[in-house]
Amino acid sequence: MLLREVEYARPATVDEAISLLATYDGARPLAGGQTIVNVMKARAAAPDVLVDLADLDELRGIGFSADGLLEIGAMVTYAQLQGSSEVEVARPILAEVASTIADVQVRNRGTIGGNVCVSDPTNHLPPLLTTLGATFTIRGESGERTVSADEFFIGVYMTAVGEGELLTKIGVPPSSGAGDGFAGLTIGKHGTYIVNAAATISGEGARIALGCVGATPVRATTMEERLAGSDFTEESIRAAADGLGASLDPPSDVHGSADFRRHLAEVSAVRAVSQAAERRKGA
Amino acid sequence: MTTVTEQPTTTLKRGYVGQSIPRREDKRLVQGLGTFFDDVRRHGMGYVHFVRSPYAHGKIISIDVSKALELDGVYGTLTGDEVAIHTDPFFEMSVEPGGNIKDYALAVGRVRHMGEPVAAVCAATRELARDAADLIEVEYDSLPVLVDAEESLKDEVVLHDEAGSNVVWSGVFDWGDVDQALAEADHVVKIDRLHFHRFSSTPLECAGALVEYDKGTGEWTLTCNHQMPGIGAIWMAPALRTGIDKLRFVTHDIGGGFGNKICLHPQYVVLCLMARKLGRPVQWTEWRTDQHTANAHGNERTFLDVEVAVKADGTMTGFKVKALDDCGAFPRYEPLGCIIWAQVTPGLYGWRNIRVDFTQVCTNKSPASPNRGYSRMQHLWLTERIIDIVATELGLDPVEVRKKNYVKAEQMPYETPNGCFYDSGDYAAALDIALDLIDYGSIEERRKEAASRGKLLGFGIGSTLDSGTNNFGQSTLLNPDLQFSGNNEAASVKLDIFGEVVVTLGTVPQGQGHETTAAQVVADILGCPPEQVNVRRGHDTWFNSHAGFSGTYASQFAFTGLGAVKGAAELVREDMVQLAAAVLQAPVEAIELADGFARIKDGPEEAALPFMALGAIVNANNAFLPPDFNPTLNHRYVCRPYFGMVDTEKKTGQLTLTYATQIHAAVVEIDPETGEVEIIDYAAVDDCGIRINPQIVEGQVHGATAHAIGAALSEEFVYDEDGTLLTANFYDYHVPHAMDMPPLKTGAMESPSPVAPLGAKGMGEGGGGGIHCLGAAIQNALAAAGNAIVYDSCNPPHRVWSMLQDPEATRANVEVVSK
Amino acid sequence: MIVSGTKELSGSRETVWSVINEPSEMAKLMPGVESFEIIDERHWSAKVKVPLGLGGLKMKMNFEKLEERPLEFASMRAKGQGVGALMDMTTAFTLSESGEGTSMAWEADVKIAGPVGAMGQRVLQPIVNQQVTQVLAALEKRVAAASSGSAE
Amino acid sequence: MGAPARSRAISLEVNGEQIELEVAARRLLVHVIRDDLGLTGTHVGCDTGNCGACTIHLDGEPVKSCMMLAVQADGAKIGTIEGLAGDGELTPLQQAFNTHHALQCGYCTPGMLMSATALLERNPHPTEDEVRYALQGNICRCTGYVNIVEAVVAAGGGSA
Repeated sequence: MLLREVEYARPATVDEAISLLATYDGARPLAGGQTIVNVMKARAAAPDVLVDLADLDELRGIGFSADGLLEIGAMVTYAQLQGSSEVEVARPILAEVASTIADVQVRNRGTIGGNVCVSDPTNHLPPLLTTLGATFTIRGESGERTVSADEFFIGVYMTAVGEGELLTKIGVPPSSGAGDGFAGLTIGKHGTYIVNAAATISGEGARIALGCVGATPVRATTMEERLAGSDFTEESIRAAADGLGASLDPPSDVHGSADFRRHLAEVSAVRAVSQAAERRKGA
Repeated sequence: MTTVTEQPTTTLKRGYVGQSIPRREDKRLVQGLGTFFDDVRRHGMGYVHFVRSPYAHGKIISIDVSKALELDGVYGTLTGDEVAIHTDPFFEMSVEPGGNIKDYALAVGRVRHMGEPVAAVCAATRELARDAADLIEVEYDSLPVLVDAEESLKDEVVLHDEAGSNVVWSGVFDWGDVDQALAEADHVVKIDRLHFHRFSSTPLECAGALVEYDKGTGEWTLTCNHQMPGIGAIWMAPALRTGIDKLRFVTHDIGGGFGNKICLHPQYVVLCLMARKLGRPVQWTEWRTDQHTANAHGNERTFLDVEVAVKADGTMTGFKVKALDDCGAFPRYEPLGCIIWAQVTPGLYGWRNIRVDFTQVCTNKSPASPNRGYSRMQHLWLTERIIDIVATELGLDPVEVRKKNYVKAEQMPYETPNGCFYDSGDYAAALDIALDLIDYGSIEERRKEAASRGKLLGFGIGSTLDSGTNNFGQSTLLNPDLQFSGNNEAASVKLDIFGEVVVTLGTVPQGQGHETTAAQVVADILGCPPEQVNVRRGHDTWFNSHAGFSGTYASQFAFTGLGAVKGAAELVREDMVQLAAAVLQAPVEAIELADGFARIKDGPEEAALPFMALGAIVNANNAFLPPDFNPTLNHRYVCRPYFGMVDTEKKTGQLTLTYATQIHAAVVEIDPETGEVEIIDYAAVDDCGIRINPQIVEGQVHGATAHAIGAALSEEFVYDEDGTLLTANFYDYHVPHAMDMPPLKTGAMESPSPVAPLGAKGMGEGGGGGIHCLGAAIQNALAAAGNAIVYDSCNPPHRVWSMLQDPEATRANVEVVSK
Repeated sequence: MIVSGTKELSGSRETVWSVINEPSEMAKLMPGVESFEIIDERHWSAKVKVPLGLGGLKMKMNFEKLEERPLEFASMRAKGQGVGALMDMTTAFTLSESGEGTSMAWEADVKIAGPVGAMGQRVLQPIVNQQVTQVLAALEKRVAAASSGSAE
Repeated sequence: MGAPARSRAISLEVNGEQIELEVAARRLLVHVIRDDLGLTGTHVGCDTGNCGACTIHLDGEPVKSCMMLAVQADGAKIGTIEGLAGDGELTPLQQAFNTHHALQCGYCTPGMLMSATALLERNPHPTEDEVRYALQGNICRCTGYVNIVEAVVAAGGGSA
C-alpha cells in the first residue's frame, strides 16, 4: 500500500515525455496507472521515475486516418471507448469488450495504451487487438514506427516499446462487414480472465487469438486454416477447434490447471468464432 | 435427567420491538462521519510496520535492524528476542500436547507461516515505516513445510518442538451406540473423505489499533477494532505481566468483524511493547494482503471414514466420522473449535447415535480464528452432505428424506444426544416456505428447459441451525482444568437530568445495529419513543458496563446483550414508577409509563410527570425525598444465562441456549463446458423467534448468505507445497460483488424461544446455508452428467469441471452396503 | 517450478565451460545485473534488477557453487531476496560434444516465495522463461564471440 | 520542462474548497485525503484496488483514490463523501440507504454512495441491472448487496 520513493514529472508535450523517458534511467510512462500503481503498492516492480502522460491531449483522441483506419490515442480510457461514436461505428467490439474490463472506477482511469503496454497475459485487449489486425505506433527520439500486434507483444510485461519510447496510438481497421467475437471464463463476472479468445471473421477468413495461455496472445493458426471457406456451422467450428488445446502450453495456477486451460481455450475459441460468425451474418 | 432451563422472563409489551425501525447508526455512516480506528490521530504518534516472513517454515538465523535505525524519522524497532524477554507466552487452552505450545507476539527463533510477523518498526510516517522495514535484514534457514493436515499428523516434521507433536487436541465423542445402529441398519453408506475448505469472512476494514501508554500509571489505551475485548484482555494482560484493568479497549465504529477480529492479541501486544519502549503513541493498520496471509482463517476440516446407518424407509439412525481439523500455525482461539461444533451435533436431524473422533493439528498456514458460523458450519456441512449423499445413493428424494429425518415441531424442546436443548422451531414448515419461494413444483420442467440450452440444472437444500450464546463451560470438555463455565454480559441504563435515557452496552457491535435494537427494547420498557434513548456508540472497557467475556460473537446479543439491556431498563423503570408514585401520591400499581411520561392510569391529564421531571428530581432536586427512599435511575445489569454444569465424562451438557433455524434452497445452472455455476433462484428462510427489528434480521440473513455463496463458489485460501498462500488478495481470493450475487428471496417464521429474555434467538452467524444448498444443487445438477459426488465445500469452475471430467473418481469415495 | 532444455552452442566444450563457469562472465549474461562481487571461489553475489515493462524488480542474489566436474557438469544455487519476494533456484548444466559444437542440457528448479510470489504466480512461469531465453541468447553470442576470438 | 522530482506542489478543489499543498510523489491520493486533509470518510479496504471503499469523484467521475498518486490529481476537482450532504441534510440517496437498511458496518458505504451518486447523475432512473453494473467495483461484506441495490433503485424512483 505504501510506495517506494519515486520521482515524478508531468510533461506538457509528447516530445517532452519522450525526452524525459530517454534521459532518466528507470523512467516509465504513467498512463491511467490502474496496473502500475498497484504493482508499486506491492513494491514489486519499481520505476525510479514516473512520466505522467495526463496532460498529453494529443494521446486522448479517437478519430480516423486518411485511409479510414480507426485511430485511438494511447491515453483513451476504457470509459471513452465505451462511449465513443467512432468506435461504435467502426469497431463496436472494442467498446463491448472495454465495458467488461474491471469496474466503473477502473474504466474511468485505465487506458487502452496502458492495457497493451502492461502486456499482462490475462488482459482483454492484447488478444482482441491481435485478431483485429491492429497496428501500434511507437515514437522515440529517433522518430516513429508502426508495428503489428505480433511484433508488439514480446512477453509478460514486455512490449516493442523500448526505453525512451512511447506508444502514441493504436490503429484498428474498421469492421467492413467482418464479424467479431470475444469469449472466455473469468474469475467472477467481469473479473480477471482464466482463458479468453478473440475471433474475427471477414472475407479473408478467420483470425483467432487466445489469451492467458502463453506470455503473449497465441494465434490459433491451425484452427484458422481449417476454417478457410467454412460455413461456420457449430459442427464445423467445433471440428476446427479440435486439438487446439493440445497444441498449447498454458500455465497452471490456482484458478485452473494447464489441462483446464487447454480445454477452456477450445471452448472459448469455439464461442468467440460462433459469435463472430453470427455477427457477420447479421451485419 | 436434565431438564430445560427456564430463564426468568417477563412478557414484554411489543411496541417498538418487532418494528423495522431504520437504524440510528446510519446517519453518521452515510456521511462518512463514522469513527473507525484508523481515523483517530494523536500528537507525535508513530506508525508501525511489521517485517513478515516470506518462508512458511524456517529458522531465524539473525535479524539486523541497524540499517533501519539509521534512517531519518525511524523511532525504533522490536524483535522476537525482546518480546521473549518482556512478555510471557500467551495462555493456551488445550491440554498436552497443544497446551505446551509457546506462542509469542513476534516469531521467536522460528517462523511457522508465511507472513508471520518477525520484527516491527515504528516511524514518523506510514511510508517511512515500510521503508525501514525493507531495511531490516533477516536471515532464515528454511525447514520442511507442512500444508496438509494428514501429513502433519505423521509428526515427521514438528512445528512446535516444545509440544513434541503437531496434534493440538484429540478426543472421541461418542453418544448413543453407533456400532449397534450400524449393525441394525438396512443400508450403511460409507464416505471416505469430505473436505471443508479454508476461507474467512474478510471484513472490509482490516485489523489495527492506536495504542497509548501512560508511564505514570502503567496503563495502555487501545483505540482499536477488537470485537471481543473481554477475551483480548484475558490473553494480553498475563502476557504483558500486568493487571487486566491496565488494558483499556476503546472501539468506536468497526468495519465488520465476523469473528475475524477476536485473535488480534499478538499484534496488539507488539503495539503495547512498542508504545512503552518508545514513549509515544503508536498506530498500526493491517493491509489486506497481511490480513489474508497472517490473521484469521476459518478452520479447515477433513472428514474421513464416514459411515451412516440408514433404515429401509430412509430413516437415518446415526453416523460416525473422523474429523481432522487444521488450525494453522498456532492454536490461538483453539482448540475451542474442537467442541463448539457439538452445539449442533445432530444438525436438524433425529439420529441418536453419533461418534466423532476429533483431532486438531497445526500446519504451516495462517492461524485459524473464529469465523461466522464458527466450527458449527463445518459440522453442519458434514450433516447436510451426509443427507444428500445418502439420498443420491439410495435414490431418495432430498425433500422427503429431510422431512422424514428432521426433528419434529412437536418434539420441541428437543434434547440432542449430547444434552443440548433445541428450544423451538418447525423445520419442515420452514422448508415448505423455502420450496414455495423457489417454485419447487416447476423444477423438472425448468431442468428440461435448461437442458435444451445445454445447461445442467440442479436444485439443493441447506438446513442449518445458528446456536446462540456460548456456554464457556464446554471448554472443560477439552480441558477439565480450565476454570471456565457459563457466560454473562452487562449493560447499563440511566435516566439523565434532562430526561434522556442513556444506554451503554457490554457488546462491541460491528454493524449489527445494536444502537437501534437496544433503543427499541428500552423504549418499550420505559414507555418513550426510541429517539429519547441514546445508546452510546462503541465500547470502552473502562466506562461501559463490562463483563468477563464481553464482546460481540457467538450470536448472543439477542440473548445476553439485550437481556442485560432489558434487565437494566427494568430496574430503571422500577425506580421511575416508585418515584412517580411518591410524587403523584398514587399507589405504584396505578402508575404507567407511556409517551415519555409517568402518569396515573386513567387519571387526570395533569397527574403526569415528564421523564425530564423524574430525571431532574433524582439528579438535581432530591432533597425532599425521604431518607429511606433512594431511586437512582441509574442501573447496571448483568445477564447471566443459566446453563448448569457440563458432564466432562459423558461430554454432555447445555453448550448453548437458543437455536435459530435457517433453511436455504437454491436452483443453479452449470455450464458443462466451463464448470461455471450460475445461481438462478435462491431463497433463505430464517426462524429466529421474535424479531426485534425484522429489517435488521433480514439484513443479517442477506449477509450470511453472501458469505456462504462466496465460500461455496470462489473464496478459498489455497497454499502451494512451499506454504505460499496463492490467494493473498482480492484478485485471486474472489469475494462476490454486486453482479455475482443473485437476487435473494427471504422468508421468515417466528417460533419464539421459550428460554430467551425477549423470545429472540441469536441469528447473525447463520449456518453457512449457501455452502450446503449450493453443494447439494451442484451434485443434483451433475446427476445427469455422470452422477459425481460433491466432496469439497468450495466449487469454483475448475473443480466442477474436473468432477464432470471424472465423476467416477468422486464416486469411488462412496460405497453403499445393503443388507 | 522446474524449467529445463537443451541448447546447441557453436563453440568447443572448453569455451562454453570457460563462460558458464566464470562468475564474472556469467554476470554479463544475466539481464539486469547492476553490481557483482566475488566473495570467494565458491561464493559470489550480485545486485540485480529484473527488467520488466513496469519497472525493475530489485533483488540481492547470493550464489553458491555446489558441484563441478570440469568440462562436463556444474551446478549452483542462487538465493535472492527482494522486497516481498524470495527466490531460491538450483541450476545444473551438463555439457557434451555435439559435432563441431557443444550441447548444453540445463535444468533449473525455481522457487519464489513471499507475497510477491503469491501475487505473481500466474505470470511467474512465463517471466522465468523470458529470463532464461534472454540468458541463453546472450550465452550463444558470448560463446560465438569467444570462439571467433580464439580462432583469430 | 519540469524535471522529475520527489515531491510537487499541487492544487486541488476538494468539496468546493481550493487547497494547495506539497506532496511526496509516492503518496497515494487516498492517504493525502485521509491523513493530510483529515477527510476520513474515504476508506481503505484492500491494497490491490479491488474493493472500492476509497471511491471518490475526480472531476465528477468515480475513481479509486488508492489507485492514484496524489500528484496525478493536480488541478482536479475532488468530491468525497463528506461533500455529499451539505449542512447535514442527507441526499435522497443517503436517505434511501437508511430507509432500506443498505448498510451494516458502514465501512464500504462512503465508496458505495460515491459510485451510486455518480450513476444517478448519469442515469437518474437506473434499473436493477444497471445498478449492479455500476456498483461492481465496490465490495460489501455485510449486506449481500440486496438492500444496497434496492436503495439505489428506489432513489431513482424505481423499485427493485
